[in-house]
Amino acid sequence: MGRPARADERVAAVGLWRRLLVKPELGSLIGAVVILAFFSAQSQVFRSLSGIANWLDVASTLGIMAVAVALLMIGGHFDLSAGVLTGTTALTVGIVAVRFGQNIWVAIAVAGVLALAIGALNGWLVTRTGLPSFIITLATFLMLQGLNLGLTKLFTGTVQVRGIAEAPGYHSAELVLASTFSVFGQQFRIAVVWWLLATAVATYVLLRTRFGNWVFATGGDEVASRNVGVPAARTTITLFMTTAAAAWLVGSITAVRLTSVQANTGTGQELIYIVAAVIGGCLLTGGFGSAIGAALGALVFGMTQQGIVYLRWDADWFYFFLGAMLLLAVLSNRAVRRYAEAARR
Amino acid sequence: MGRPARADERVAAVGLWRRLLVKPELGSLIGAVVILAFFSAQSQVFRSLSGIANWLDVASTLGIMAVAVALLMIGGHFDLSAGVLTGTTALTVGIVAVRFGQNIWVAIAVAGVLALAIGALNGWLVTRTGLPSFIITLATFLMLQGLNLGLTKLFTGTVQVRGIAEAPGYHSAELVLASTFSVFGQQFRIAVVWWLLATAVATYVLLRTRFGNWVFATGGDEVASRNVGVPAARTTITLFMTTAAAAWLVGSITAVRLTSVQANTGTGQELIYIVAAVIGGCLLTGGFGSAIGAALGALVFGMTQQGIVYLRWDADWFYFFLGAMLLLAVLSNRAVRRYAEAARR
Amino acid sequence: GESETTAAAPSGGGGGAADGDLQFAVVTHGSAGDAFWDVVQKGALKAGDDLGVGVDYQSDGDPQRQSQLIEAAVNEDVDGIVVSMANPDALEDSLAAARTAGIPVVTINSGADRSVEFGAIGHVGQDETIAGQGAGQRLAAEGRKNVLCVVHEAGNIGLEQRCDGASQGLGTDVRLLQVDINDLQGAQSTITSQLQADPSIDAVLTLNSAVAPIAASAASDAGSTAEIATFDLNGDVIAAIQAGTVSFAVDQQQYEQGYLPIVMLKLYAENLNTVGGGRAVLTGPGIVDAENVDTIADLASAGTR
Amino acid sequence: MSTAANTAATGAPLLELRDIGKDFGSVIALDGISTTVRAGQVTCVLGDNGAGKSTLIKVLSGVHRPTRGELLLDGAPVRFSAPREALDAGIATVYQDLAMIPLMAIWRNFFLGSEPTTGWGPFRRFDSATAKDVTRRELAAMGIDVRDVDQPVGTLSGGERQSVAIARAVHFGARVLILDEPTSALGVKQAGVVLRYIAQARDQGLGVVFITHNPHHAHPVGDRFLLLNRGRSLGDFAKGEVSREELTTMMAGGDELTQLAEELGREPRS
Amino acid sequence: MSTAANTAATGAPLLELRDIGKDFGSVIALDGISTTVRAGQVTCVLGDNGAGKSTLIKVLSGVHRPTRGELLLDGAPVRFSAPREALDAGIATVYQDLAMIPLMAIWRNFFLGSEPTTGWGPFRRFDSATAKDVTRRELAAMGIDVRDVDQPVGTLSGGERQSVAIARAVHFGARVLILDEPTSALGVKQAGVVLRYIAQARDQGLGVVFITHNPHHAHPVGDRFLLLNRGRSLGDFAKGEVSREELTTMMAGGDELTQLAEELGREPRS
Ligand SMILES: Nc1ncnc2c1ncn2[C@@H]1O[C@H](COP(=O)(O)OP(=O)(O)OP(=O)(O)O)[C@@H](O)[C@H]1O
Ligand SMILES: Nc1ncnc2c1ncn2[C@@H]1O[C@H](COP(=O)(O)OP(=O)(O)OP(=O)(O)O)[C@@H](O)[C@H]1O
Ligand SMILES: [Mg+2]
Ligand SMILES: [Mg+2]
Repeated sequence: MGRPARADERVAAVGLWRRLLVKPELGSLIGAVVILAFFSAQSQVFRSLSGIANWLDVASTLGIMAVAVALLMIGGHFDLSAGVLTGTTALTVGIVAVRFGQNIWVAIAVAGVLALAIGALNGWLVTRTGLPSFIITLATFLMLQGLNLGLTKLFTGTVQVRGIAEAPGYHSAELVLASTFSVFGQQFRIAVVWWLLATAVATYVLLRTRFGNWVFATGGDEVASRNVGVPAARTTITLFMTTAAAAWLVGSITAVRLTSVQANTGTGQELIYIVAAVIGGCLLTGGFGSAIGAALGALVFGMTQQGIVYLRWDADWFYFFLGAMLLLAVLSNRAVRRYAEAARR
Repeated sequence: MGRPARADERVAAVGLWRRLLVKPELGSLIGAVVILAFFSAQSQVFRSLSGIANWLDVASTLGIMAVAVALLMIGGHFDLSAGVLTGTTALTVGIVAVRFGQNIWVAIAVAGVLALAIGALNGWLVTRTGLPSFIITLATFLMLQGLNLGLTKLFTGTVQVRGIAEAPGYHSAELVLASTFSVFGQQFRIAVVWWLLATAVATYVLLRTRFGNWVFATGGDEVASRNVGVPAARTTITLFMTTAAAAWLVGSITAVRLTSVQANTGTGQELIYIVAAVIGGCLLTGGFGSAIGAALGALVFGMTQQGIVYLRWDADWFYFFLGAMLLLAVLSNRAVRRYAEAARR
Repeated sequence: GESETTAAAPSGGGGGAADGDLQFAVVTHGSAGDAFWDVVQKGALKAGDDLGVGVDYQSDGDPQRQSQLIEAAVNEDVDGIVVSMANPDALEDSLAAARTAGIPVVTINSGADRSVEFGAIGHVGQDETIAGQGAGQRLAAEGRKNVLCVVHEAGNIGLEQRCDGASQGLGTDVRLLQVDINDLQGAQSTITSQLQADPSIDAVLTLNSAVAPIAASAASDAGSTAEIATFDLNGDVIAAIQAGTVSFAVDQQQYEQGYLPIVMLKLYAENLNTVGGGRAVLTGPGIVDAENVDTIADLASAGTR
Repeated sequence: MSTAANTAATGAPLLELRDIGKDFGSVIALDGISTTVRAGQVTCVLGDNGAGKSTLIKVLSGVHRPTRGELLLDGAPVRFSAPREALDAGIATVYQDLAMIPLMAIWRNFFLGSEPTTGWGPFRRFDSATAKDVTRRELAAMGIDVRDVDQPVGTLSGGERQSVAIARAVHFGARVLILDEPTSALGVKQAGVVLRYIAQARDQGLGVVFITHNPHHAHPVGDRFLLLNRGRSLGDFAKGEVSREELTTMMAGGDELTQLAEELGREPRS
Repeated sequence: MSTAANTAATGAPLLELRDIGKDFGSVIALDGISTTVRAGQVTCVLGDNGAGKSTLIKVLSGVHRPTRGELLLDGAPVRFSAPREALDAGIATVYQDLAMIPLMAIWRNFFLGSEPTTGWGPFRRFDSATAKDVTRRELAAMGIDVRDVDQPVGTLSGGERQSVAIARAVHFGARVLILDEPTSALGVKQAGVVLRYIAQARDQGLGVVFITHNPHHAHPVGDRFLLLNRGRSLGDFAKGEVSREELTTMMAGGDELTQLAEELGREPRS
C-alpha cells in the first residue's frame, strides 16, 4: 500500500492492441478504415492516386474547420457561424482586393482582422451574457449571412465577387494557399498540408499545453474549473477566435483558389464541421474529444461524399447513401470500442 | 425548527411580479412582447387583424414542432430529422392518396404509422447504441432526405407530388387540417388551434403527469434517474415518437393545405425548431425548459420573419435583420431575468 | 388597415403605398443569394425606379412560406403582385385571396399553363423545361450523348425541370449529379470524381452560372474533354465562353421577368391594359456562345443579363 | 466466518451473495465476495477508500451486473438488469452520489420513479399535492427544515441533499434498505436521526446494508460487519465478536491510531 | 465573543470578516457573520446542515461576492471577483463538491489552473512528467494508492476523489487553507492523515479554516470554533472555553444525544 504499485493485483492484464483501440482517435480511425475499405474494394478509381488526391482535397478544407470546431466543442461550445464566416472572409478578401484594388495579402490581412473580431465578439457575448453559444452564434450566423449578401450586392451589384486572380500579389498567395505539390507523380492540393498542420498544432495544444488543459476543464465543468482558478472566460473567447482563424484560413484558400466568390459561400457547412468533430469522438456536452479524431471525421465525410460518386450510385439517393455511410462509420466505431472497452481505464 | 415554516426568517419578501418574471415562459414572453411592440409600432398592417392572422399562421406549424422538440430537448436529446420528417409524412400522404388512389384519411394513417416507426427507430438507436442523438438523427436526416427525393422521383417522375385535392375524403381532411375559422371577421388558420392544443397538452404532460417527471429527470441526469427506477429508455423512445407524431401532424397539414408537396419540404427547418425551443428557455443540455416557452419562441420567430417583410426592409438584408431581432429577443429576455433573479428560488 | 375586399378596380391608394404612389410586391421562389433570381430582382427594382413606382421584392423557396409572403402583400393592399409559380397548387389559396382583394397578379418564370386559371393578367417568361429543352437540343446537335446535369440544390423543382427538359431535348436521359452550391470547392472535387469515374461523359450541363467555371476546372483536373454548357450568365461564364472553356450558356433573359411585370402592372393600374392576350410573354431561351458573347459581356458582368 | 447474530433469521436470508466479482475493463473492483443480508439485521460494510463498498452495493441494487458469482433473493438466484427491478423487489438504496436531479424540485426528486397518481385513464396525473405534503413531512421528521419543497435540489446544501435521499429511501424501502455513507455530510443531530431510522427499519424486520467510515456510527447499530480491502473480503464478523476499538482498528486497515489524538493536540505555539 | 487563543497572532489577522451577509435572490443564506482567521491557528466552522458554512467559505475563496459586509486580507479590505484572485492571494480551498472535472485524468485535475510548464516561448508546454510524478507522490503520502494517475477522476471512489482534492489544496495552499468537510467520505486512516495535514499546516504558520460535522475531528485540531445556525452566528469560542462534550452538544444544536447510543443498542429481537 501507499507506493505507486506498477504491478497492481487490482488491474487485469490487457493487450496493447485493446488499449490502443479505446483512444477516441483510434475509434474514428476504424470508421475511416471501414469506409476506405468499402469504397476501395468497389471502385478502382477511388483507390488510385488521383482518386486519393480528390477525396483528400474534399477532406482538407472541411478538416481544417473540423479541427477548430472540435477544440471549441471540447471547450463546451458550438459555433454555428463558422460556416458562413468562411464566406465572409472569402468575400472580404475578394472585395478588398478587387473593389479597393489592394494587394491580395493586404486583403487577406484585413479579412483576418475582421474574422478575429467576429470570433472575439461571439466569445465575448457568450461569456458575458451566459446565454447558450448555440443561440448567440445562430444570431451571428444569420446576421453574417445577411451581411454577406447585402454587402456583396452593395459593392459588386451582383451576388459574386470575381477577378481575384488579377489582384496584385495573387501569385504568391496562390503558391501558399492554392497550389499543388507532387507525390508519386500525382498532384495534391496544398490545403492537405494546411489540414495536417492544423491537426498537429491542435493536438499539441490540447495535450501538451496549459491552455489545452483549460480547454478540457472549461468544457468538462465550467464552474468547477473557475473555482480552481482556470480563466474560463478567456479560454472560451480564445476558442471562438481560433474557430474564426480557421474560417479565415479556409475562406482565404477558397477565395484564392476559386478566384471568384459567391455571396452564400459556406452557409450550411457549420453542421458538417460539427458532424466531423462528433464522428471523431467529441462529446456535444464538452470536455472530451480529440483533434486527430475530428480530422479523421472529416476524412470519413470526404471519402463518403466522393465515394458515392465514384460508385456512380443514383444521385437522387445521394443523401440516403451519405446518411447510411455515416451510420455505418459511427456504428463500426462504436462496435470496436465496445470490444475494446475491456481495456477502459 | 422542524415544522414547515411558512414565514421563514431566512427568506426575504419578494414581490409577485418578480416571482412571475423568473419563470422560463415569462422570460420568453418578454422577448415576444418586445418584438411585438417593435413591429407593431412601425407597421400598421402588422398589428391589424389580418396581419396577426398572417404571422400567427407562420408561427403555428413552426410552433407545433417547437413544442415537441422542446419536450425532446428537456429529455436531453436532439432530433435533426424532425424537419425533413415533416416532408416525409407530407410526401407519403401525397403518394398514397394520389399514386395509390387511397382515401386521404388512409394516406394520413399510413403516414402516421411510418412517422411513428421512424421516431421509434431513432429512439431505439439512441438508447441502444448510446451514441449521441445528434449524430444518429443526423444520419436519419440525411437518409430521409435521400428517400424523400428518391422515392418521389420513383413514384411521380418529378420532384413533387400534386393533385392531393382530388383524393377521396379530401374535404373532411381539409376541414380538420387546413380550414380557417373566423374571429372578429378575420379568418384564422386552423393550424393555430392545433398549435395551442399541442402547447396545452405538452404543458399538462410535462408538469402534471408521471411521464413529465421522467422527462425532466432523464434529461437532467440519465444515470441518476435510471438508478431511482425511471424507465429512461422508454421515456427517450416515447419522446422521439412524440416528435415524429408532431412531424406527422405538420406534414399532413402541409399536404392537405398546399395540395402538392415538394421533395425537399422541411429540409433545414430542424434548426429553427431548436432555436424556437431555446428562445423559449430550453437548455441544450437537457433537464430544463417549458412547452409554453417553446410556443412563444415560435411566435418570436414567426413575428420576426413576417415583421421584416411588413416593414419592407431590403430582402437582401433579411437574414441580417432576422439575426439581429433574434439577438434582441434573447438579450431582452435575459435582461429581464437578471432583474428578476432576485426572486430566484 | 384591413384589406378592402370590395375594391374591384385598381386604385392608386392602397394601404401600403405612400401618397398615392403605386406599390407592387414581387414574391418569388428563389432562395436568397441565388444568381438567377438576383437578376430578376434587379430587373424589378430597376423598373420600379424607372417608372416611379414602389417595388418590394421577397422570396422563399418553401411554397408555404411563399404563400404566406403573398398573403402579407395582400394584407398590405398593394396595387399588384408578381409571383413565380414553381408550385401553383400551393399558391392557389393565396392568389385567390389576392383576387378577392382586387389585386392584379402577373405570374413569371414557371406556371404559364395555370396563369390564366388563377386570374393573372399576364405571364412573363417560360417554363424551365423549355429552357432545358433548348440546351438539350443544342447538345444533341453537337453530337453529345452522355450528358451530366449538375444539380446544386437537392429537390429544387426548377433545377429538376431544367434537367428534365435537357433530357427531352437530347432525346436520352441525362445523368444527374448532386453538389452543394454553398461549397463550390467540394462541388469541384465531386464533378472531378464523376468525370474520373465515368470517362464516357462528353458534356457537363450546369444549372447555375457559379458552377460552370467550377465544372470547367473539374474537367481539366480530371483530364476530361467533356464540353461544358450552362444555364445563366455572369462575368465568369462570359470570360469562360470567350476563353472557350465553356461552350455556351442558356440565357432566359430573366431581367425581363423582373422588369416587364412591373410595366404590365403599371399599365393595368393606370390604363387597364393587359399584355400577351392571355398567352405567355416569352423571354427566351436565348443561347450565348462564342459568336455573340462579346456583345453582352459588359451587361452580364453588371448583373443584368 | 461467524455464525452468531441470526436469532431472528428463520429460513433463507433476504439477500445472499456468493463469490461476487465485478470488473470495469481491466480494473478489478471486486472479487470473491460472499455475505448475507437477513431480515431484522443491519449488515455494515466497512473498508478503506476504494475498497469496493459502493461497487458492492451497486451490484445489490441492480446498477451493475456482477461479472462473476451469484446473487440470491429469498434463496432464488436473480439477475437484476436494471435498478427498477431491484426497487420492485423492495430494495431501496441511498447512493453515495445520491442520484438526485439538481434542476428538479425537491418533491419531484423525492417521488421520482414512484410517482403517486390520481384520477383515472387519460386523466391520471401526478398527485403533486400529496407528493409535496409527504416530502415536507418526511424531511421535517429528519430535522431538515427546507424553505420550500419547490426549491431545486441543486440549491440545497450538501447535508440537506443527503437527507432528501435518505428520507426517500426510507419512505420507499420495503424489504431491504441500502445506505452508502448516508451520514457523511450530516450534522450530529441529523446523523442521530438516521441511526435511529436504521434501528427502526431493523426493528420492523427490514434487512439493512449500511456503509460508513465512522466506527461510532457503525458499532451501535451493526449486527454483522463485512470487511473489504482492495476489492477482497477480509471476513464477516458478528457484533459479539468485536469491540468498538477493534472495529476502529480494523476500519483503519490495522494501523495504529491511538497516538493520533495526542499528536494533533500537541501545542504548536510557544 | 472570546479573546483567547491568539497567542501566536501578532498584528493584523490573515483574514477578517466583518458583518458578512449573502443572499441568493430571496434566500438569505448568511447574515451578520464576523470572525478572524489567524496565521498558525485552525478556525473550525460548525453548524447544522444548511447553516451556511459552505456559503461562508465560498465568500472567503472568491466564488461568491458577499451581499453585505467587508472582507479584510492582512488588514486591508479586498473584494475577490474570481477564485483566481483568492488563489493568487495564497488561499487554497477544498470545496464540498470538490471542484473536479470527472472526465479529466487525475494528474490534470491536480494541477488544473496552476500547471507547471517547461520549455520557453511558443514551445512552453505543460510539464506532464513532473505533474504525474508530484500527483502520485502526494496521493501516496495520503495513503491513497491509485492504480494509475491517468485514470479519469470520474471513475474514482468518493473517498479517493476527496483525497485528490485535499492533496491539491495542501500542495498549493500558501497562506490560508480552507477545507469544507474534507473528511466526510474518508476512511479512518485517511481522515487521520488529513487531520495531521491540518496540524502540519497550522504549525507551518498557515491559517486554516476547517468545516466538519465530526466533533472527534474538530476538537483535537481546532483553536477557535465559529458556530453558525440558520445563517447567523451563535458565537465564536476559543478552544479552552469548550470541552469536547460541550462541542458535541453545540454541534447538535443543543439537543440531548446521550441516550442515543443506548436507544440504538437496544436488542430488537426476542
Ligand atoms: N466505472 C468505473 N471504472 C473504473 N474503475 C472504477 C469504476 N467504478 C469504480 N472503480 C474503481 O473501483 C474501486 C472501488 O470503488 P468504490 O467506489 O466501490 O470504492 P468505495 O469502497 O465505495 O470507496 P469510498 O469509501 O471512497 O467511497 C475504486 O478504486 C475505483 O477507482
Ligand atoms: N445558489 C443558491 N441558491 C439558493 N439557495 C442556496 C444557494 N446556495 C445555498 N443556498 C441555501 O443556503 C443555505 C446554506 O447553504 P450551505 O451550503 O452554505 O449550508 P452548509 O452549512 O454548508 O450545510 P451542509 O453542512 O449541509 O453542507 C441552504 O439552506 C441552501 O439551501
Ligand atoms: Mg463509496
Ligand atoms: Mg456545506
